[in-house]
Amino acid sequence: MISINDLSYSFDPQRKYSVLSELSMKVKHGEFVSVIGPSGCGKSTLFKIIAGLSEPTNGDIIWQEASSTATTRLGNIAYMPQQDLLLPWRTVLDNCLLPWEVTQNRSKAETISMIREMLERFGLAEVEQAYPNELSGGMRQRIAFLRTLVTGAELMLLDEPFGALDAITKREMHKWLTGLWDGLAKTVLFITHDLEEAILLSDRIYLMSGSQSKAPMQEFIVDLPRPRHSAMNYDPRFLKLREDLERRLYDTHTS
Amino acid sequence: MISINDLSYSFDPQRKYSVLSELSMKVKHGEFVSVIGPSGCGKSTLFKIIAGLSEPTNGDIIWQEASSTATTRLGNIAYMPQQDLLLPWRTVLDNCLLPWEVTQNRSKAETISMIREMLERFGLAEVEQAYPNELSGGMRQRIAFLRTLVTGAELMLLDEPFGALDAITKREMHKWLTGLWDGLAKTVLFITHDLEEAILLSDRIYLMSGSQSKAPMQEFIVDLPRPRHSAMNYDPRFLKLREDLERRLYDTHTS
Amino acid sequence: MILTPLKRYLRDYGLALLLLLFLLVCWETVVRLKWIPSFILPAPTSIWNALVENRRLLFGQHLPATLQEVIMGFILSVVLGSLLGTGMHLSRRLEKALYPFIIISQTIPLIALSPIFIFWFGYSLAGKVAVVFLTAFFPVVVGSFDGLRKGGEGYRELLLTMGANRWHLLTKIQIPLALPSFFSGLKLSIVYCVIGATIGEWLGGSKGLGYFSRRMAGNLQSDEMFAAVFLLSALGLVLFLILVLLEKILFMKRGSSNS
Amino acid sequence: MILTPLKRYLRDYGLALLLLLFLLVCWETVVRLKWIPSFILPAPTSIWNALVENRRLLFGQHLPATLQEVIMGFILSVVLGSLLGTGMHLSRRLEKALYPFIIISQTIPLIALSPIFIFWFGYSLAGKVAVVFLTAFFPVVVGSFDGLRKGGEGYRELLLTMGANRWHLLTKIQIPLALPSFFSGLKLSIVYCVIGATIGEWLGGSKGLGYFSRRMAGNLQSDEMFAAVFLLSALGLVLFLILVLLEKILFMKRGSSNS
Amino acid sequence: SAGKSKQPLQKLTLMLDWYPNAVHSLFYAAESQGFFAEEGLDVEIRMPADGNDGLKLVAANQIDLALSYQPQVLMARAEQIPVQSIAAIVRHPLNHLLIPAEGAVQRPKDLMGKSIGYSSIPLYEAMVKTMIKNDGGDPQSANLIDVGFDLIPAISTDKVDAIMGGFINHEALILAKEGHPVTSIHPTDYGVPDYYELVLVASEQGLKNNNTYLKKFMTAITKGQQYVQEHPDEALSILLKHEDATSPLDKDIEQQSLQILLPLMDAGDQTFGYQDPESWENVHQWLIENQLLHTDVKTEEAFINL
Ligand SMILES: Nc1ncnc2c1ncn2[C@@H]1O[C@H](COP(=O)(O)OP(=O)(O)OP(=O)(O)O)[C@@H](O)[C@H]1O
Ligand SMILES: Nc1ncnc2c1ncn2[C@@H]1O[C@H](COP(=O)(O)OP(=O)(O)OP(=O)(O)O)[C@@H](O)[C@H]1O
Ligand SMILES: [Mg+2]
Ligand SMILES: [Mg+2]
Repeated sequence: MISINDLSYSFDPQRKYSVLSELSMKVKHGEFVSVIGPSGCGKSTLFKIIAGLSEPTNGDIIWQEASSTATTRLGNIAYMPQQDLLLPWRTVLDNCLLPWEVTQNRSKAETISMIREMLERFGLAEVEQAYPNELSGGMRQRIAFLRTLVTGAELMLLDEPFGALDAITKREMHKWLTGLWDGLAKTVLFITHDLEEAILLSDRIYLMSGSQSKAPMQEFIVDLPRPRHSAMNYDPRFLKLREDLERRLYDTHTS
Repeated sequence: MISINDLSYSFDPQRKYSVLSELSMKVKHGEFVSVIGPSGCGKSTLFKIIAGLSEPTNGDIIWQEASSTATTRLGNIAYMPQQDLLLPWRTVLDNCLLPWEVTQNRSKAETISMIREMLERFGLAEVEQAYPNELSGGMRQRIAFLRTLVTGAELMLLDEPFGALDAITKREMHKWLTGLWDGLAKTVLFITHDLEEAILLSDRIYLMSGSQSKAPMQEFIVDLPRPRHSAMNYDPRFLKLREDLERRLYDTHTS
Repeated sequence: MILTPLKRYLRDYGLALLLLLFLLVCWETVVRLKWIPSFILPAPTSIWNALVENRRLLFGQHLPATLQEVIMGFILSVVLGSLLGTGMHLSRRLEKALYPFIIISQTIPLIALSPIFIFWFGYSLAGKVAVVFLTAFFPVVVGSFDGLRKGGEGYRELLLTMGANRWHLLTKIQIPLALPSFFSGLKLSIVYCVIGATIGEWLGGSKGLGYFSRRMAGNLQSDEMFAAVFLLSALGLVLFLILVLLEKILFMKRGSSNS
Repeated sequence: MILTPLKRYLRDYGLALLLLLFLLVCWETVVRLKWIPSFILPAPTSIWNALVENRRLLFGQHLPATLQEVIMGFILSVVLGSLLGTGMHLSRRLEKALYPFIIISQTIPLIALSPIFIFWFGYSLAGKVAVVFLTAFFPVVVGSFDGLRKGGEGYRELLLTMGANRWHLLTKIQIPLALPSFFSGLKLSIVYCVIGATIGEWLGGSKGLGYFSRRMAGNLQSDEMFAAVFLLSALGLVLFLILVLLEKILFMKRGSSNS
Repeated sequence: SAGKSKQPLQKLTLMLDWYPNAVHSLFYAAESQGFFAEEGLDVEIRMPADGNDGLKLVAANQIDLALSYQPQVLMARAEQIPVQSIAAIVRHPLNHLLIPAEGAVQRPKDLMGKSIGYSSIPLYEAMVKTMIKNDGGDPQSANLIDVGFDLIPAISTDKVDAIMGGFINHEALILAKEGHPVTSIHPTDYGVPDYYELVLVASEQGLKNNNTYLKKFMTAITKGQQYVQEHPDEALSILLKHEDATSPLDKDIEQQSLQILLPLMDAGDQTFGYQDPESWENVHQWLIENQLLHTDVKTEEAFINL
């Protein structure tokens, strides 16, 4: 689906200090891959680059079997930003309609009924006509997630989509997301700080180190059988994996 | 410290639909109390009321041994909102100086050196002169947290202060916060979705149900010895508590 | 229940009315006591009398003429002004190329240009509308241009990832963000339209409140002149209030930004 | 390295310069071919000649006089205008009480009031500054008033929990949020100051570019008149550019809002 | 050449009818030749913003003297503006009907169905109508357009067929110079009474309080006018030099203008500035006929020969 080779990125034009340096990773079609790493290590920046919002300073991104530039990717990859970025002057429904307004890839009625269905599923049916400032943080986040789904793109970049949700609501969303992912041919790249979430959902997890000296990306394979469900939390294999992952994370952070 | 009796609140002036209804809770001086509950159940609304930003529709808040109105509390309780609300036109340092500018309760030099020290501690020394839009989500959150500390108020309301932090950074912050809380006579009221975090830090946990029919607030006592540390995660008592809490939460949600 | 809105109005406008009354009384007194000669500043009562006496001429003939110029000039200002502002926002080159000319158009005293206007437009309505446009389009340009510049970087990027083109960005993000600033421009503009119409009528013509006021000035009939000036002010006020109302309706429907 | 900024300037202003040159050539041609009589619109070259011939008078006497009025009027407009805007923002009553008067002050044709001005201010500098103020303060009021109204509800609440009073809210949140809108007002205002000075000089006086242009207009000495008008425009342009620069410097230092 | 005087000079303010030009030479001559100083006067000369500013400001005692037009004084009095004319400076109309020299229009009657530009003053409208009517035409069929300040552009670009409000010593000369020669039709030939184009006015109050100074002023400007008559070239260069300091005048135009003006300012046997009661009465009658006076005016109160 997408493969990133030796990517570097620097915000400052003199390129003295790089946020990302010589980073490589690969996501196969239909895979669910999580990215975890310390705060400020460049996860969101990486997503922005993949989405095509910034051109990397160095390196190559192979997308749809060819070397690609930011412009070719921009608009073809669904991106859920870390801040919800709901338009404050639009109701929930109109916010969700935004991707459709841009792409017009379906009939409007169809899109609305699809959105209504999802709102129902996410427990947000009642707030369809509310404005974002009348919503709680978690509600906003779910709507931003919903909006990302409406784009219908095959590759989805989700930047901490469930960070502001309580355990139970989050579980609902996980169920829904895995269902979606199983049913449709979606590829998901997922940033999270919740290790259990990462293990529960992912095929593979990338650990970003955030420091220049160490290997910038480490791969961690989650070899749990699918379908998975949240009760697995207390499964010893799951706990083992979690402990492993935590150690790996801790190692990259300190040593 | 503060005790809330039969508090109700409704956004809509006809008071048809209440967000909070007949809710009671109590926080003692020097306690660390967490509030957990499903997304949209009214946690942030409760905090806003306690902070004095909204007047409850019904009920009484006893503060400093007397029945109080919103105006008496406003300005005397530190509040960290769920969105970071950093002023985009101010550097990190200037954002942190904001509470001082309002209260002027110390010398400026003293405040700055205190902020610098905390920035260092939080791994943010380098971004002192950066603007908020140049920071990652987790960095912004830490700065909003720091800014809340600068107010110096005795009672602190923290609305998901570490929600956007990775496990390791979060652990650092926990260490720091418990240290602060042990050393100084601070009282903390804490919203989180991370059950482990709640157990690790709290003396007591309130579970908010979010539905009108059930008891709106349930108390959950965390009888783990202090000092606590993050390695406790795998301690069987800890795991037991967590499982308990999760069940309680699940029960209030479904039954 | 019936009293509440009345009370609110009284609270809001009570001070305004009191101030107005107080000023009118002062004014009347000052003139009556001959501290200011009435031929320089006539008393409010004389102005009112002149207004009533000339009501048919004023309301029947001159007010409609001026109103027409104002409305046409305003529409032109809004349309061309926002097009200019948007164009300048979209192209840095256009901005650099046009801004100087726009500013020049504002610093040239219209009276100096009046012969050119007469040369081009004669004494037609078009000439007057052109003068109104020249007096009133600048705030619309600045309002829309400055409004469109307003950040919204995050929203922009989000839309780009959805495959938005320039047009989408403009209509979905930038225009909604620009609206408050645009409305500031409109409010200034409508007020300037009134003065623009007055100037336009001075440059030549045979009707309109500006024409009437000048004619009465030439005839040394201050009462009548001030009656026309009063109507001009009232016109400006009413048009301004209509815009404010429109603004309120528009922004009431919108959820307000939280930050 | 040295070429880059030059190139940038050429890219940005190249079109403007070309357009200017093109227009000048057209203009010159049209006049030379007598499609427009030169006493209505003189050729650029004649204007330039008139400018050079009268340079001592224009630069030595009239320009400084006008500049002084403009600067003083602008300062007054900014100070009083922003005070009015802020006051109206802070008190709904004050808003309702003052807005009508402010609008009326904008719709009254100043020329019609010339005797009153002379009656009150005589031929002093004060009278001219008052006219400049009257022409130019309105955009400042609207800019600051509309700017201060801008949301920022979240920030406001945050500051309130820190114990902020009204003054803190105003200085720490509302003024920073209002700055872009305020600057839109200032940019309009400075341009109107120039035209205000011209009007002020018409109402009475014996120097300044407005005075000079009027005198020359009466005499149909169009070359000289347009030379003065040219200087007025140049003045407006320069002052406007200074403000734009100031705005840029101010907002460059500020991190821009993300949403 | 200032006159020696022990007493401090009395300040007087004079507001012109328009910007300084040849017609005002007498004032500048009186000043530069020291005639004012000899009379113990210090005269400050002002320009108006608008045609009637002078009348109003004199009446309000903001200034001492103003130049205005004879009919305007009567109209002012009808509006309870207490001004009085104290001298006739230009004794005949300068304001003629101007028509393109070689056009279809040759006489007022030809203006039926045509458009005529006039400069904002209803008085001029009345003059045109009187002329058309007197010439046997129907004044209602003429289309009168207020062209404000822009008389010259209006006629030179053929937007109107004639203008009223242009002076023979100014607009007519400029039009000729710019290649648009015009014929001037004297209003008195077509039923408009011969009137004083320019009169000097003071307020009733001023006449009471400052009578002696006003007389002295008259003495000084009489000398000034005499000087202008005897030394027109010098007088003109005094004016031009004065004006060069702020806004230079066109020398040719002013020279021709002065030549036209001098005979029209000459009072003949009478002293300079003398006003004939009959002239005032004629103008009064004509104004009444044309409904330009809204209240009754006593002619004898409108002027005074000092
Ligand atoms: N616009 C910018 N200009 C300069 N530096 C920036 C900018 N945006 C981000 N950075 C820096 O780049 C680094 C990585 O930021 P990024 O947002 O990618 O982190 P992240 O991994 O998403 O962290 P978090 O988990 O806290 O969201 C940070 O150190 C941040 O300070
Ligand atoms: N300004 C408002 N107007 C109307 N309703 C509001 C407003 N703010 C919040 N609400 C509603 O109040 C309820 C509680 O919101 P609140 O923000 O307190 O939830 P929360 O418990 O903090 O949730 P989360 O965990 O998602 O942040 C929600 O249903 C929300 O829709
Ligand atoms: Mg991030
Ligand atoms: Mg919340």
